[in-house]
Amino acid sequence: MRLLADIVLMPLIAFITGLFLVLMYRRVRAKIERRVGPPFFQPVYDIVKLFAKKTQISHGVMHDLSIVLLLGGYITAEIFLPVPGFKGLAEEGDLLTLIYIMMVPMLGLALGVGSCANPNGSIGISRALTAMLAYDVPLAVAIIGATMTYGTTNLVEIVRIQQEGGMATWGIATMPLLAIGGYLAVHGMFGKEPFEIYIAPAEIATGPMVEMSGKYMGALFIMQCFQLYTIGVLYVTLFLGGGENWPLFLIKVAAVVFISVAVTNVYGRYRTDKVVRWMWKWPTGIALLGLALVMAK
Amino acid sequence: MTDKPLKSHVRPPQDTMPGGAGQGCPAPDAQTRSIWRRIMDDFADHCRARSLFVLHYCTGCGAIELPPTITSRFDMERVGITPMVTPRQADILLITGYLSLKTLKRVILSYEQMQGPKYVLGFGSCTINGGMYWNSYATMKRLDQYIPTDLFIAGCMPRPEAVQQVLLKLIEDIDAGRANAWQDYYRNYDFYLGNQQRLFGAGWNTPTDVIGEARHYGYYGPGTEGEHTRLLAEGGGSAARLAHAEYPSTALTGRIKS
Amino acid sequence: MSDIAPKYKGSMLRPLKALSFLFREPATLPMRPRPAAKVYRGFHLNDWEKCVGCATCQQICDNDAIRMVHIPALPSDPAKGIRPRRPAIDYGRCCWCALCVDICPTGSLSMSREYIHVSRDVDSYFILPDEEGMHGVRYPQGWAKDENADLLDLKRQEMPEEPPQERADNFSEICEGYDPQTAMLEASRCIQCGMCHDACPAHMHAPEYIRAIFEGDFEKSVAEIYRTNPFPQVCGRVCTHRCETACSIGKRGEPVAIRWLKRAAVDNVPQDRTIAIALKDKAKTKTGKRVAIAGAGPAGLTAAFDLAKLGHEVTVYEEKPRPGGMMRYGIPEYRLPYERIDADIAVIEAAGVKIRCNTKLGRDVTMAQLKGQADAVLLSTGLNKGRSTRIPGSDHPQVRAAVDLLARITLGEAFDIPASAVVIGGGNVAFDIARSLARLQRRAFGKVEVTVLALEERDKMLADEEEVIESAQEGVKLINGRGPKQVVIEGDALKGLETVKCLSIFDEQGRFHPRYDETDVMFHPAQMVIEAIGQMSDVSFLGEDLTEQLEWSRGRIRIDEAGRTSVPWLWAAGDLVKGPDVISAIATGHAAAASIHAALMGETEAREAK
Amino acid sequence: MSIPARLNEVLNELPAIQARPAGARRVRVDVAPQGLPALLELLKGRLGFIHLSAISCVDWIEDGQFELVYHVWSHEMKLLVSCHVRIAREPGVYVSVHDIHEPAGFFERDIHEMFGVHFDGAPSMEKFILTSWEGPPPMRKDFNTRKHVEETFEWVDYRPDWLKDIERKGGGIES
Amino acid sequence: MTTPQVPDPATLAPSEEYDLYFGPNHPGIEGNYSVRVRLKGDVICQAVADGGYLHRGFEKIMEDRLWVQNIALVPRICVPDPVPMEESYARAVEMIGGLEVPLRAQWIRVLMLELSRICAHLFTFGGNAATIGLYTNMFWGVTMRDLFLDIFEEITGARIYHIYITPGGVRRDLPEGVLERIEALLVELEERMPQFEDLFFNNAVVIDRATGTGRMSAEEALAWGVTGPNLRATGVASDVRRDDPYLVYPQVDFDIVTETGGDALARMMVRKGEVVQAVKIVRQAIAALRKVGGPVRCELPNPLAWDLPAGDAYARTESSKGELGFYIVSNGGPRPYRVHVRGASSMHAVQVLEKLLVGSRIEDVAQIMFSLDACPPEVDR
Repeated sequence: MRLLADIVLMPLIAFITGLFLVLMYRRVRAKIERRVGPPFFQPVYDIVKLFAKKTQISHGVMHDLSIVLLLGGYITAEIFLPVPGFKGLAEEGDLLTLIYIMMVPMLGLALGVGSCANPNGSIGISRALTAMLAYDVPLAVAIIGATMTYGTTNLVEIVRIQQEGGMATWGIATMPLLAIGGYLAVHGMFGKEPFEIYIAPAEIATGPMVEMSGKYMGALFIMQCFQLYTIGVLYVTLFLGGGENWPLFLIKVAAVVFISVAVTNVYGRYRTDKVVRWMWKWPTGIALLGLALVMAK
Repeated sequence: MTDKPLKSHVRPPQDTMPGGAGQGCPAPDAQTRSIWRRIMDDFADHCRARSLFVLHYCTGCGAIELPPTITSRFDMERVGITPMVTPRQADILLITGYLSLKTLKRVILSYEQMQGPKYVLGFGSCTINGGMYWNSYATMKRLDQYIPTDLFIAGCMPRPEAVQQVLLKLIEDIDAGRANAWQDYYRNYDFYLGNQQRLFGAGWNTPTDVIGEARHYGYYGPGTEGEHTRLLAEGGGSAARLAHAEYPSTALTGRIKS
Repeated sequence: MSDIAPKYKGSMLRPLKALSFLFREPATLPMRPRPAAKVYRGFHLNDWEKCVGCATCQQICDNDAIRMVHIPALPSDPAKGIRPRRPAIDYGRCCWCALCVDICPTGSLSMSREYIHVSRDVDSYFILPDEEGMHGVRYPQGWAKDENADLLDLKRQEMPEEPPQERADNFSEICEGYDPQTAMLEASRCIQCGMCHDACPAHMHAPEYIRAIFEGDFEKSVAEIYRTNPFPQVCGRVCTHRCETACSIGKRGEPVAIRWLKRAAVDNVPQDRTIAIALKDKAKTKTGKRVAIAGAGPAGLTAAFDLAKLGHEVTVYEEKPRPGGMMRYGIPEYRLPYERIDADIAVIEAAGVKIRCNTKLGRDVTMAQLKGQADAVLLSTGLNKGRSTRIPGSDHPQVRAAVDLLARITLGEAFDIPASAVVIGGGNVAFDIARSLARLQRRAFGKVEVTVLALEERDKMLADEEEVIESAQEGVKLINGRGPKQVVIEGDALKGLETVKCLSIFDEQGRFHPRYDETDVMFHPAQMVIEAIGQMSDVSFLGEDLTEQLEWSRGRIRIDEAGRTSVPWLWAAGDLVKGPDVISAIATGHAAAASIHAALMGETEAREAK
Repeated sequence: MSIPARLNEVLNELPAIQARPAGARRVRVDVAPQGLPALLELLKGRLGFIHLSAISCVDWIEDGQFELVYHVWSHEMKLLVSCHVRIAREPGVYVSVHDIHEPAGFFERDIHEMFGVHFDGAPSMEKFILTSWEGPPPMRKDFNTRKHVEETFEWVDYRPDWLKDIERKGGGIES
Repeated sequence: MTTPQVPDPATLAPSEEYDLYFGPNHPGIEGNYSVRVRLKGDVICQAVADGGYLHRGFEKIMEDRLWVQNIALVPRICVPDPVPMEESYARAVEMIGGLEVPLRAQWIRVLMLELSRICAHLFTFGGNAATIGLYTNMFWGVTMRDLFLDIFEEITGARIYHIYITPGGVRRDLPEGVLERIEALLVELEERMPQFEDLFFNNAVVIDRATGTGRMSAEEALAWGVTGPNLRATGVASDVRRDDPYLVYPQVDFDIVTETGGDALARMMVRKGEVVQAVKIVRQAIAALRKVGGPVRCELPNPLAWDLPAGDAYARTESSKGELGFYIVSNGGPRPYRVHVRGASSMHAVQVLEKLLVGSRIEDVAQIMFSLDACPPEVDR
């Protein structure tokens, strides 16, 4: 029963937090652009509006299925995340499971876009997969380093280790280079400039989203909430000591997302090949160095 | 311009657009809905009015005042208005002034690809009665003959504050459930198609199956089909639909989803 | 590409400075319309008091966005150039260029700083601008024209004139007329609003003939003039030019010199061409009808010309030795040289009109004779007798009528030129005689002593402004606001005139009823007193029978709109029925001719029908 | 204003050429149709008239001719030479100078669709702007755009309340 | 209910070529324009420009309007930079009619031209940055430009379509105190410029993207008829204001900004330099306008009856996009007999763009187009 409640509540909390993160993203962006930005409930309005569309275009079964994968993947991921006060399946799953689950939405998206027959979408999705390939390398290095440091892949365990040891045992303190490399990879995972190659409105007209309308688009908006939250929580779990309690936990998640969404506004986007090279050069290099240090310990 | 039907196109009597300044266009079934439906619809309208995506399509010169409107000085995101890239994602189609006939085709295509509820705003003189280019062979003269238009705004071109006001007025109309002009495209498709055919010839066709959508979504009216839509069928029906290649747009087409 | 060393390196960190904007005030303005700039071109404003409905805005409009709307409730006054219509603007066309504002002759149009109108009702984009603004809210004025923005040329081309010292002692023509180039320049000022056409008693096609002059086609211009006026030489010089009073350009500036342009048109076309142009539409066949016209003034000759062109046989009877009537015997030569009248009359004669001079009605030929000779008779004998003031002493032989003296001057009949004279009257005739007398005095005595005593104040003078100015240059004195009291006679000799101050001229009903301040008396010494207060007709030639047959109205013969009297074969025209002025005479001449023609041809048709 | 000596020298080498100064840094050259390519070639090679600023076409319908005006600019001489050529309106065929000046391709294509002048040897005579236009070349003087518009479109027949009110009182829009 | 017959790139082998329509409804396109690119992978092997979406038939309808009426029409030919249009038309008419522009009006026109150049360049910076995802710069640039539009509004009564320059001068004199406000605004621009430098011109990502993108050599540029900033970015110091001066430009002290790269970066840098130069020119114009008085327009005839003498004239103006040409023929009538507009972008929006796109990648299409500052309305007219 408790699990059932968690399965319902954890994604719900994730979604609500995600809405706040989206709002923050848009407000920060507006601020840097010297303007006011959207009202408080804007993310909600957008999603409700999209789901309330009266006509709807679908591109076939695969298209519909992709949405299920997309949201399903993230909802599942939320249950595996260790958050304060909820157990979910965090105990049962581990880091690797989570990483795998987090790939599902992207693959789902690829599936759906493939059925839209829009070249822009196809280019976008191939770029997205390329980008995934690019940031997964430093991320993998960072995760390997982290698991080696903590000696476990169990997320609950990782959180417990850090919380018991206090701030000195936080990943960011014990393995700073891995944390930096990991953060750069996370920035890539957010898909923000300079790594925003698969949306790229001016180049490929928002890529995967080009044919998405109404409820599909709404689903993508929800996915964005989950994405910000999930990635933020993952980083907090690995390097920032997880959540002791909700307020602190949310602050940490928000901080992770904030840095990313703030910095993104002052860069343009790299070309695809440059993203791969950059990801494999800097974050990977830093992370490898960090890994070496960890192994040397 | 070959064999264009030269009949004068009078809007059919079952007009769902009563018009009148400030009246907007209430949905025809507004009074017959259940209370629950009404609450839901009001909530949806409330959100719709506060989240409007504008199609990023610079159709004419008025587009030069859009960047200021959207950007920092007149920041329309304050009321939830953001530019969106493709017709699929967009709610508002801004017709920023004159439309050359070549663009008009793309506009109609984009409009049909947008998902309802959708709104069309006509900028400036050119969309009302030809404007500056009234004697030009290359531009259309009256926007509301080709696609249903929610609001017009005076100006050549309207300045950002004026654009702001038209958007605010649209928000007000949506909030009050009055902005339903888009349904008229389904209900009186024959009227719009006839005018389109008059410009583009009897062979004019679009990839979107408007009649099918009208049936599917329950917007089929007595004016949906008529002498002009028959030409579509005579031309071979869906088989004659134009290849996307000839009329490019960012969005393609898809099937109706229930 | 890699062969060039990159000149710019760039930094990953420097862009981060932009993050400082997180803590700065946004540049966003409040969500409400800002007041527009002082010269903003917003929606139109129109001052209906100033607007005269000339439609110039409609002409300049790029986009055919302006429509003139006839509004019956508005005042209409063709003589002043006011039409009961106002511009309505189609904001489905307007491009806010404000050319309409810049050209508006009256300056009534301007633009407000209001710029928002949102509606889905297309009809609301067609508006009739007034001063209230588009939505009944008064916004401050935006774009209005200033000196630089004005597209109209408010200054007319200078008319070359003889300087006063050269003209003061002779009767040669003062105005030299425009040369073709100047005429074209002046013609280019016209905006073709047609107010002049409406104001002209003869409804001359002024816009058309001005346009032709602008295009350099003087012959076409003459043709346009002859459609309605067989006296271009005369009217080009001495017309009362009501057209210019109505001219839209005159609302703020100097009206187009329509009269001078007419003169320029005929001056620049040779006489034989003029005749050919004027007679182009002359009927090839004769009708066999005969018309007799009494009086070879402008009205009679106009009617004669029209009827002759229509194929009738026309004979004009004239008392004086030369035809022309008041044009010749009432207007001094320096204003209208005789050969110019001759030129116009030559065209009329070329149309086949026979003029019998020295034939006085009632003396040399009777009305009964006329009736016997002709199928229709037109009376256009004009006002040939001067009115008298009937003040004490006005029956003295040295109290003379202006028309009488002017005729004598033309005829060359000698009279004693007084060394000093006063003229009673403030109209053009008063100045004509005063200036003629001044010339004669200067010739005879080397000095001028003529005083004009006008009832009106200086700014309400009936005479043309240039008459007043030019007469002053020639030494004529003018005293305003004086009414005659009595002629002072000592023994047989006339000593002068006593006048009193005039307080008001018209009574509440607008009738002529001057009031005087009898205590304010002034004495004007003079050897001669000339009365120039108006003329009247002498119709004693009609004979008793006819006089009784005719219906009369306030001393004038009663006629219908077209000039037909109650006697079926008799028409009347000219100063007898309207005026007095040349262009009205012409107008009545046309009307009478048309009526006579219709009557004559109707008879023929009726007979043929039998 | 006079024609620079260097230019005169070159112009004198070609037959049937009339040149006269046409304002500051402007020279007008009238040349027979067959002489134009050689003229452009010579100007380009000898005097550095390498920049073809524009090719303008004028429809002298009363003369039955098209006038083509080639505006070439020399960066060296700081001079614009406008070479005027008149060709017969029918059939309206001329040679392309694309091989001398590459920008000519654009202008020739433009003139082709706007006036219907065909340029032999041009890289592309395909439509660019009027791809869906089936009427006559619109810039020709015998195409009346106003008439075309009146036949193709309808105008709004405005019936605002104030107008109805005035019409009730006997007024209305004057024609 | 059929789907169109479009090759789905996902089903094609990677080596196969497919067509992609870039525009007209595409955020990476400047204005309403389209480029059909044939792609192999994401490298372009052929590009065909497709214009006419903004065709209004200006040249035709100008033949239908009076000489004065046309001043309302001309600024609409190129929306982002309308003043050079007005100037060129007015000057061509002045050349035919032999009209003398009063000195004060000449300075006002220079002022307007350079302010318009600043506006256009600020707009292009913004657009250019947006094509590579740096939206912040677009927001800043457009906002800065808007302050200049306020000045235009104050002088001319409209933000975009000024309809201010008329044959023979300008329509009205400058309003009181506007020179001071321009000066203050220039100071603000100069304060903002370092911010733009930090964010945009010195941004490593931007420079990475722009270096070598859409590169052409000086020889190519000259042969292709490229003009304006794009030509100067290849190292050729050519500027109509210097070579074929008009108005009072011979008295104005300014430098011709050149770069040698010939790529998107060099073009951007040239524009940046031109903003600085334009500020310098505006200052000189302000100083001159404080001294020079007198009328701002020569005497013109009644516009309804104005027959320009027969003749023809070709007026060239340096617009923010390059060389703008107006060829006007008068047959002595009240309307132009022929107006030919050589849009400043006619070369680099069509032929040059097509050439530069070949061999570049899909992600650079928008950047190349914006860095060339192609203005479709003046191509389509």
